[in-house]
Amino acid sequence: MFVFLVRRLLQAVMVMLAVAFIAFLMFRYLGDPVNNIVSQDATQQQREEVRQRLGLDDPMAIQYGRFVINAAKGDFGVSYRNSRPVSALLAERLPATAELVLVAALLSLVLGIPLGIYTALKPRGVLSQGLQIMSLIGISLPTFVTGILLILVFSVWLGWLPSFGRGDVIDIGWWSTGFLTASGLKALILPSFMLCLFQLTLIMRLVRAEMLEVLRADYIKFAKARGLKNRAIHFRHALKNTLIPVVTIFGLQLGGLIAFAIITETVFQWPGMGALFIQAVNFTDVPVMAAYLVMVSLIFVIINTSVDLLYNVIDPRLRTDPTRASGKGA
Amino acid sequence: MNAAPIKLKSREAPLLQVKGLKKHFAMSKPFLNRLLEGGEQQTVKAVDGLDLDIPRGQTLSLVGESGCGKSTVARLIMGLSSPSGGSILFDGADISRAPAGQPADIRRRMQMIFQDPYASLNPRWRVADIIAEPLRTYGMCASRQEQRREVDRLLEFVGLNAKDGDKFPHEFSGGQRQRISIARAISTKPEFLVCDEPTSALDVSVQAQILNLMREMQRELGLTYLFISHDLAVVNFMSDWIGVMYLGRLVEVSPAAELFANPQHPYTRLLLDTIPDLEMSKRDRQPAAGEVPNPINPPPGCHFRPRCALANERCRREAPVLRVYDGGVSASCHAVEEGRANEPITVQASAAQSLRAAV
Amino acid sequence: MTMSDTSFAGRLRSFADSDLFYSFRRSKTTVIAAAALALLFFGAIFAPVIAPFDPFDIAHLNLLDSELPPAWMEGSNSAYWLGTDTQARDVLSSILYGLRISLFVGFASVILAAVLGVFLGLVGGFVGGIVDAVIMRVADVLLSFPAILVALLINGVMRGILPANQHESAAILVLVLAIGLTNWVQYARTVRGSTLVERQREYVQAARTIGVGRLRIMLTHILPNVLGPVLVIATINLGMAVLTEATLSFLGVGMPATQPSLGTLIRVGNEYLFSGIWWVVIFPSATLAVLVLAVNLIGDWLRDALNPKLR
Amino acid sequence: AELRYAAAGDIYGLDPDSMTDSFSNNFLSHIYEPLVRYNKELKIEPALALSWEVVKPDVVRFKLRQGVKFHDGADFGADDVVMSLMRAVDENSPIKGNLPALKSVEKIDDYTVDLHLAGPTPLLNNYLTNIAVFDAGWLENNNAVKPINAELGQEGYTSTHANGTGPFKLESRRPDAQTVLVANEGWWDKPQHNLTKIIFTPIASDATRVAALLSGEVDIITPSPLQDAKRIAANPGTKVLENPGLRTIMMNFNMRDKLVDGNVEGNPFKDARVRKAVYQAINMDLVRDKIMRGKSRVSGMQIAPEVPGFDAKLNERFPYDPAAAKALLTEAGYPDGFQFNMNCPNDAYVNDEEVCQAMTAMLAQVGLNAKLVTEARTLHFKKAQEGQTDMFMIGWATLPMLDGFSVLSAMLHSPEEKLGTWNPGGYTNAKVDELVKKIDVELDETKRREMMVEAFAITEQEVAWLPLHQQPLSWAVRDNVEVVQTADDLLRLWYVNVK
Amino acid sequence: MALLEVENLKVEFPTRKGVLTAVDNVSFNVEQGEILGVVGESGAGKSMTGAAVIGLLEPPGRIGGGQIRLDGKRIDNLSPDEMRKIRGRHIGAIFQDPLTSLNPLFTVGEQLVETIRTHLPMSAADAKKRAIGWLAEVGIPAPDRRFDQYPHQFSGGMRQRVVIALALCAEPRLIIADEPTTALDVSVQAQIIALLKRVCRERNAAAILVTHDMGVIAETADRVAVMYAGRLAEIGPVAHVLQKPSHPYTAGLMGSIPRVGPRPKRLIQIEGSMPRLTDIPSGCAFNPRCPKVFAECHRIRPELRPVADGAAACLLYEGVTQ
Ligand SMILES: Nc1ncnc2c1ncn2[C@@H]1O[C@H](COP(=O)(O)OP(=O)(O)OP(=O)(O)O)[C@@H](O)[C@H]1O
Ligand SMILES: Nc1ncnc2c1ncn2[C@@H]1O[C@H](COP(=O)(O)OP(=O)(O)OP(=O)(O)O)[C@@H](O)[C@H]1O
Ligand SMILES: [Mg+2]
Ligand SMILES: [Mg+2]
Repeated sequence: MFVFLVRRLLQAVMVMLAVAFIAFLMFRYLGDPVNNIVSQDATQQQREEVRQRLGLDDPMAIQYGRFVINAAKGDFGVSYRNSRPVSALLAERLPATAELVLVAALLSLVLGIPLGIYTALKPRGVLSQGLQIMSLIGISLPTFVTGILLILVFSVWLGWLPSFGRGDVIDIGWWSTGFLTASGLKALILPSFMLCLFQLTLIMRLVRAEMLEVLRADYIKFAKARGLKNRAIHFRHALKNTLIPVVTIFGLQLGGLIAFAIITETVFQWPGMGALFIQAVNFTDVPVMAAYLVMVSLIFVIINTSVDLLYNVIDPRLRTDPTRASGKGA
Repeated sequence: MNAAPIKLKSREAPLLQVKGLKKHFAMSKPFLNRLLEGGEQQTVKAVDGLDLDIPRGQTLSLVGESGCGKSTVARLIMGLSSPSGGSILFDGADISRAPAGQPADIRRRMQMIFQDPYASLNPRWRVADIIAEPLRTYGMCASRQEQRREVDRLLEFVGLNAKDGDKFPHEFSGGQRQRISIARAISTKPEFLVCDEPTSALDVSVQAQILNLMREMQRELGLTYLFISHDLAVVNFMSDWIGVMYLGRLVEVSPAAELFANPQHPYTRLLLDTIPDLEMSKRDRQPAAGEVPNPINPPPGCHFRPRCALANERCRREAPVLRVYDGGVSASCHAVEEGRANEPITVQASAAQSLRAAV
Repeated sequence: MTMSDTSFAGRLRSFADSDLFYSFRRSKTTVIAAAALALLFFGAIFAPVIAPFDPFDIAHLNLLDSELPPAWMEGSNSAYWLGTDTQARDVLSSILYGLRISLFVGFASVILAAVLGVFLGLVGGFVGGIVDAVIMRVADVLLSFPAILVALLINGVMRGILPANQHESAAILVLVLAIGLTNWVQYARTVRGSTLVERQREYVQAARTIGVGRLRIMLTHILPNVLGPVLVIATINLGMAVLTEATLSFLGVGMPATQPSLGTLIRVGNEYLFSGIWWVVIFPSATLAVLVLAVNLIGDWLRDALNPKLR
Repeated sequence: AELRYAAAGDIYGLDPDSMTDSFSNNFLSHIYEPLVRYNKELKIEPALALSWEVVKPDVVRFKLRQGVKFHDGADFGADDVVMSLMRAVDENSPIKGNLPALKSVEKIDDYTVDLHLAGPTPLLNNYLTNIAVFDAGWLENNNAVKPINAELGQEGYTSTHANGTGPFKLESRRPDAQTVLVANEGWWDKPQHNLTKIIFTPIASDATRVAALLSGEVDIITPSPLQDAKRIAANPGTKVLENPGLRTIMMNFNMRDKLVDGNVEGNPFKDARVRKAVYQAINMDLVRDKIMRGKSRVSGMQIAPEVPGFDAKLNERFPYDPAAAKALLTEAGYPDGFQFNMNCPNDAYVNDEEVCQAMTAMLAQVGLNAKLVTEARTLHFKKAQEGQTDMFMIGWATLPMLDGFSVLSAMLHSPEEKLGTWNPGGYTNAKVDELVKKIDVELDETKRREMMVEAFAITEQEVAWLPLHQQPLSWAVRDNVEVVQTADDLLRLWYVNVK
Repeated sequence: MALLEVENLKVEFPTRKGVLTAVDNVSFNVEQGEILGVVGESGAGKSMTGAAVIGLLEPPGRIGGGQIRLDGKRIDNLSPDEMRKIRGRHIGAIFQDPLTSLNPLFTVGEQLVETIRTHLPMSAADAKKRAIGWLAEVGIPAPDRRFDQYPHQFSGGMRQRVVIALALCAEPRLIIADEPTTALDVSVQAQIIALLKRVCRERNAAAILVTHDMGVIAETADRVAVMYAGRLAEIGPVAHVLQKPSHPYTAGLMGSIPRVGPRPKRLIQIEGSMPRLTDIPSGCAFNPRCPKVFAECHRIRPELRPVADGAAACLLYEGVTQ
């Protein structure tokens, strides 16, 4: 277990170094932040001054090294755009994204698993087939179009739900939560639905496929031969085995949710990290972009590690040797 | 190491000689685990010092429980994996370090037949292409026509129709597929065939066909076989010599008739006892005790000791070596050496207890 | 036993007789999906021939004709069946040409990903050792990173490497690379898994004992036997790739407006959703949805049909 | 009344000295005030200063308003002005370029200060409209006398707190989500608004912003996408406010020795006839009618009518005439046209990408093959400035100067140390250079204007740039909101009334 | 009355090329406490017969005709729920592979207790006691410790013991064992067979033992049924069938088994192989391979006729003349 965590830690560090490196490679080509900082008619000399102050005239390798060293100390530098420490900016926006992603993830599980089970147990039912096709249509449209359509219907036409923002939030320490107010909860509905749509479909289809697979397994046949009740067979024996791949994919998809939050947050003006990242891209706010990418990769590593640990809970075969979990499928 | 146990009837040198052959698989944990958790490198001694001579034109069979290393021996001889020690001489040439297929002029003379007739033919290839592959690889045919003629001949030789060459393997039954494998194996006109459980996936009625075919081929083509099986009855039908393997080592090598008539090693006796007797129906046979031990951690001394009724202190301490006895029999057992095994061994005694206490 | 026939007609006949074709015929949705897909392909491939206008021929655009509604509506010009956009481009023609680009990006990136992934998976699975470890660690890292972010990164780097004045012309290749390089992992993992299994199969051992070379074994023996799942992944990924391109377009790094893909058309049209010029966004979106839906349905079917356990 | 206001982006922070972004600065001018400000007509009027006089050519004396209080209750006085102005031009200040001429500020008495300048500065007041006045004591107490030094990584107190003299006080702020202002009851000026509270929300997506207005979640949006005007107007309860703005959109020509992406030797754009051919090939009326939905103001000059230096005669465009354009090209030796690249931003101006696309189509009709590249503004302006384009689009509003000199000095003067910063194409005319230098120090308003018109006349004759139009301001509000729309596209909520 | 009566059982698979008959008109009885061996080559329909009896034919497979009676009561037409109550409680089953028969995610104890409590009214504590008793019964040492272990912690032979315990723990009177030892090592096979024999005897349970290993049959079964191409070729007491087979197929089969002892030059071999279900010849299914074939064999399908102590389906015994 200890070894497992150490290995994950090393892996995490490597991933983050690589991500930061790629990020730096890329930023050089994203545009020139200086243009966004000085006023439009600033002189060449003023531009040079700014460039120098930001350390942009140093070679890439030095900039990268500096970033890595500072980042190790938890200092991601200062946003060019907001003149505030990047860590503060990210911390400010973390709750919004976290809550959005959490709700979307839960929604996708809470809806996806039962629907998947249903369609697996009744594969030929009209409702099942309808659900299957519906789910495919759901992922056949780009999410940004879905988002705008949701706004059009539920905000503009029906006026039921807000079209943007988080509603009222309540601060608990540095964490701001929208879970405790009616408007906050209302504001969550559309964005989290848009965000979860893809994962929902995925999980539903995955659960269905795995369930069908598991129901064909020998131990299910043997369970039937023992005369167990259908309920026990489906929901005890089959479901638990189904959950193993679902957990993997879910873990991987959680990363996807964070990334796709970029689009959801843009469409719904959700004040989270994704929106911050897009602003940073538009502004060439290098420190913010780099910190975001590094932080997101850290989150992924944490998620993946937790998923692997979760395996041990579900699968006794791994308890003795958690490294076996790393052989998970895509 | 002792001298090769098989006393040759002719003065001719054996076609295949295996000396002190070893194959150890490293089973260690990843580097990081060892670094942080300690623990040394573990190895599975799949083959652990094996001596064999196979005379030209004869059949030597290897029997033994699952995991005792039979297939590994076959793979080592064919060059499919490289030995950790020892040597393999084919017709006097050392091929123990040569990879499969090389050197071509020697490897061409040795071929292999596999266990699973369904898995040993590439399902996407036509039968004619499968059989022609060795011909092509060793450049044995001058033209495509010649190649095709040769394939047709081979198909008919193994009892199939020349037209079957255009079909795919899935269009054949298991027995027919094994015939195709055989046709492929003999296409290079080999002198030596390694057969790793060639019939264990087949039904008895088909098994009989294949075994008969192989015997005929031996007669007609003068082939030498290394035949691997876990079925002693099959081995009896096929072999001139039988080697009994236990956890990577040979425990007994004898002429076939001798082995059945007069088994020496307690393990051989145990194996013989597992053969159900068709004539004596509903007999309450006392089954062999215990399960195959873990090859990662074989007991010190004689590996068979935990299951052996004759084991004593010496067996615990000292690993026995293969000794030659009368009648071409050789066995590696302290009890045999000391003459303690001459009484009919009662494996049953221990077996009856361990039926309930088997771990 | 079926007679084997190597002639083309014979193969066709035996295909028509095969289980695959039978299960295809039996699944109505799949047949409809395939028909829709064939139609879209036809439209894309023959766009230069069947499109009423050439949206890239800017010299013939006349702003006066911009924003005409579809032909059945008032104030339309019957030459433009699905109306025109703000640049007076014929929407139908734009869709056909956009489809061409979307499909190209989709196919090319899927092929790139598949070729790369299959190759790396084969090599990793067959050679093993360090090579395998390196490939799989890189794959792990990529896999634990969301596709659009990776695509964004690769896109950024590619743009940086190319000289500035080629960005526009290379945009399509950059996208193909970005999406392709993001998606190879799935293929590599699958192929590696099957290769590990196939490698142990006796037909491979048999080929080795004959002395067939490694590369030859990989290509002629193992490859054909691991392609089934690859085909399934490729089909489903095709839909994903087309959508990814659209999403990247939304994030401003997709195809430029001068050679719009379906995604770009939707991104641009999206701004007109409220303004009454709905046809510039609805038609491309519908086309995209039909395309992805059809591809996914076929992929679904293919997965079931090729899965021996389900038969 | 409460006003819910949505714009396309959030302000960058709360410290007006930390950024040059005009949107942020404008928003902060509800909290912080300058010495002088623009009124509804964009004329300069006293704010915290009551009056000013030029004591010497390089010294200007300001009399300050008395009885003004900061939001925290502190009194306003000369010390505050001294500290605020020096803070703005501090060595590390990102905005020191906004007040280039200021050398020092001298306190004469509690309500009088002298500004010492590098030389005669005719545009001093224009510059000052953009400089916020802080409370000296508050800055000192909060360790914020120096502008925020980004490199040190400290979080400046002023970027999260605000204390000005303006008509509104900061109540709360969540970046990217919501900034709430409440009316300042003790404002020195007589309020022309009836607001008690302003709830400001950035909404980046155009569609979402419009949806928010249509669904009644906000009262005013800026900008409102042109294409949605019809929909908003048709919607009961909402209306669109549209006027021509100050920002003039124009195209720059590469006049260096070679084209970046051409198919001919040398650079045809060095020939004024070629530039004029491009000019005449473009039908800006059609662009206005179609792409800008009739809302833009076609322009022959690089500045808008509101900007000093404007001249109605010069604002006449050369007529759209493809035949003449072709003739000019033939005359210049390019009967079949040639290829070059053209760069446009796609997120900087109203329908920027569409305008460029339409232009390429029009240019194609006279045989010119413009290879259009549209990019995000960060990439676009980087390339533009580095001279990696043959033609690029830029919009110029002359803010905060609000004077033609801004264009002359930055875009038409030959590239030099402080001048010609936005002349990457390399247009040079000795006469223009000479005029620019004179205008810079001319205090006489009439003479300055004459010289400016003269310089513009020259550059226009030579087609130094290709002016296109002034882009429209487009805001949308709920019917009950009365708002003054000024040409600088800045929302001054202290003129807003909600019925 | 026999415990189990199978009469003219037909198992069919509808495919697109028509309906395949995997089990064709098979009839046999199993008496209380008797072990009936079912042998035959791969694909002969042995497993399908067993699956039909326990009602676990996998779709699209279905019973296409005939009757199955347990204690004289028909069970082939019961509703799924009624059949479920029979499974485990009255008919138990053991399958070939002990590795895959156990759910890897539940402890052995959980699976035992679950089965016991499904069928027998019992408190959890009692069920646990009983489960541990069963583990001991099948020869698992330290059963109370093993109770809480997962299947992967058991060796192959021990897993098969657990499977046997699971099949028996609701005390069924009939066990269907479909190749229970094929996946096991030679030396373990004998142990498992011995165990099966012992528990059946002690509990007076009957068993249908499906296998293609004649040796296993010889030492286990009371009677043996030989299947060929979905049909019953011969059925009778073990000694009789193995030593003096009536049907030419059985005779061939016995001859082709190599034996220990003096070895023949050739094994007796039956030419060809069993036909696929899609092209079973008309008349006797064995006619293309039969050494004693005559014209009528291609026309008339033989019925099962009493021969000696058993019965065989061969025209030789129907008085049809050559
Ligand atoms: N590649 C390998 N890595 C590690 N261990 C191996 C490898 N190949 C074989 N072994 C081990 O070597 C031992 C001998 O295996 P081998 O396949 O030779 O046995 P066998 O006698 O052929 O058994 P069977 O009858 O089941 O075929 C086994 O314990 C096996 O686990
Ligand atoms: N789903 C199916 N569709 C069509 N035919 C099937 C299906 N399942 C089984 N069969 C056929 O039914 C026949 C009987 O199969 P069964 O499993 O009973 O054979 P078996 O005697 O148990 O063989 P084995 O010894 O290989 O287990 C076989 O010919 C098989 O091909
Ligand atoms: Mg083996
Ligand atoms: Mg079976």
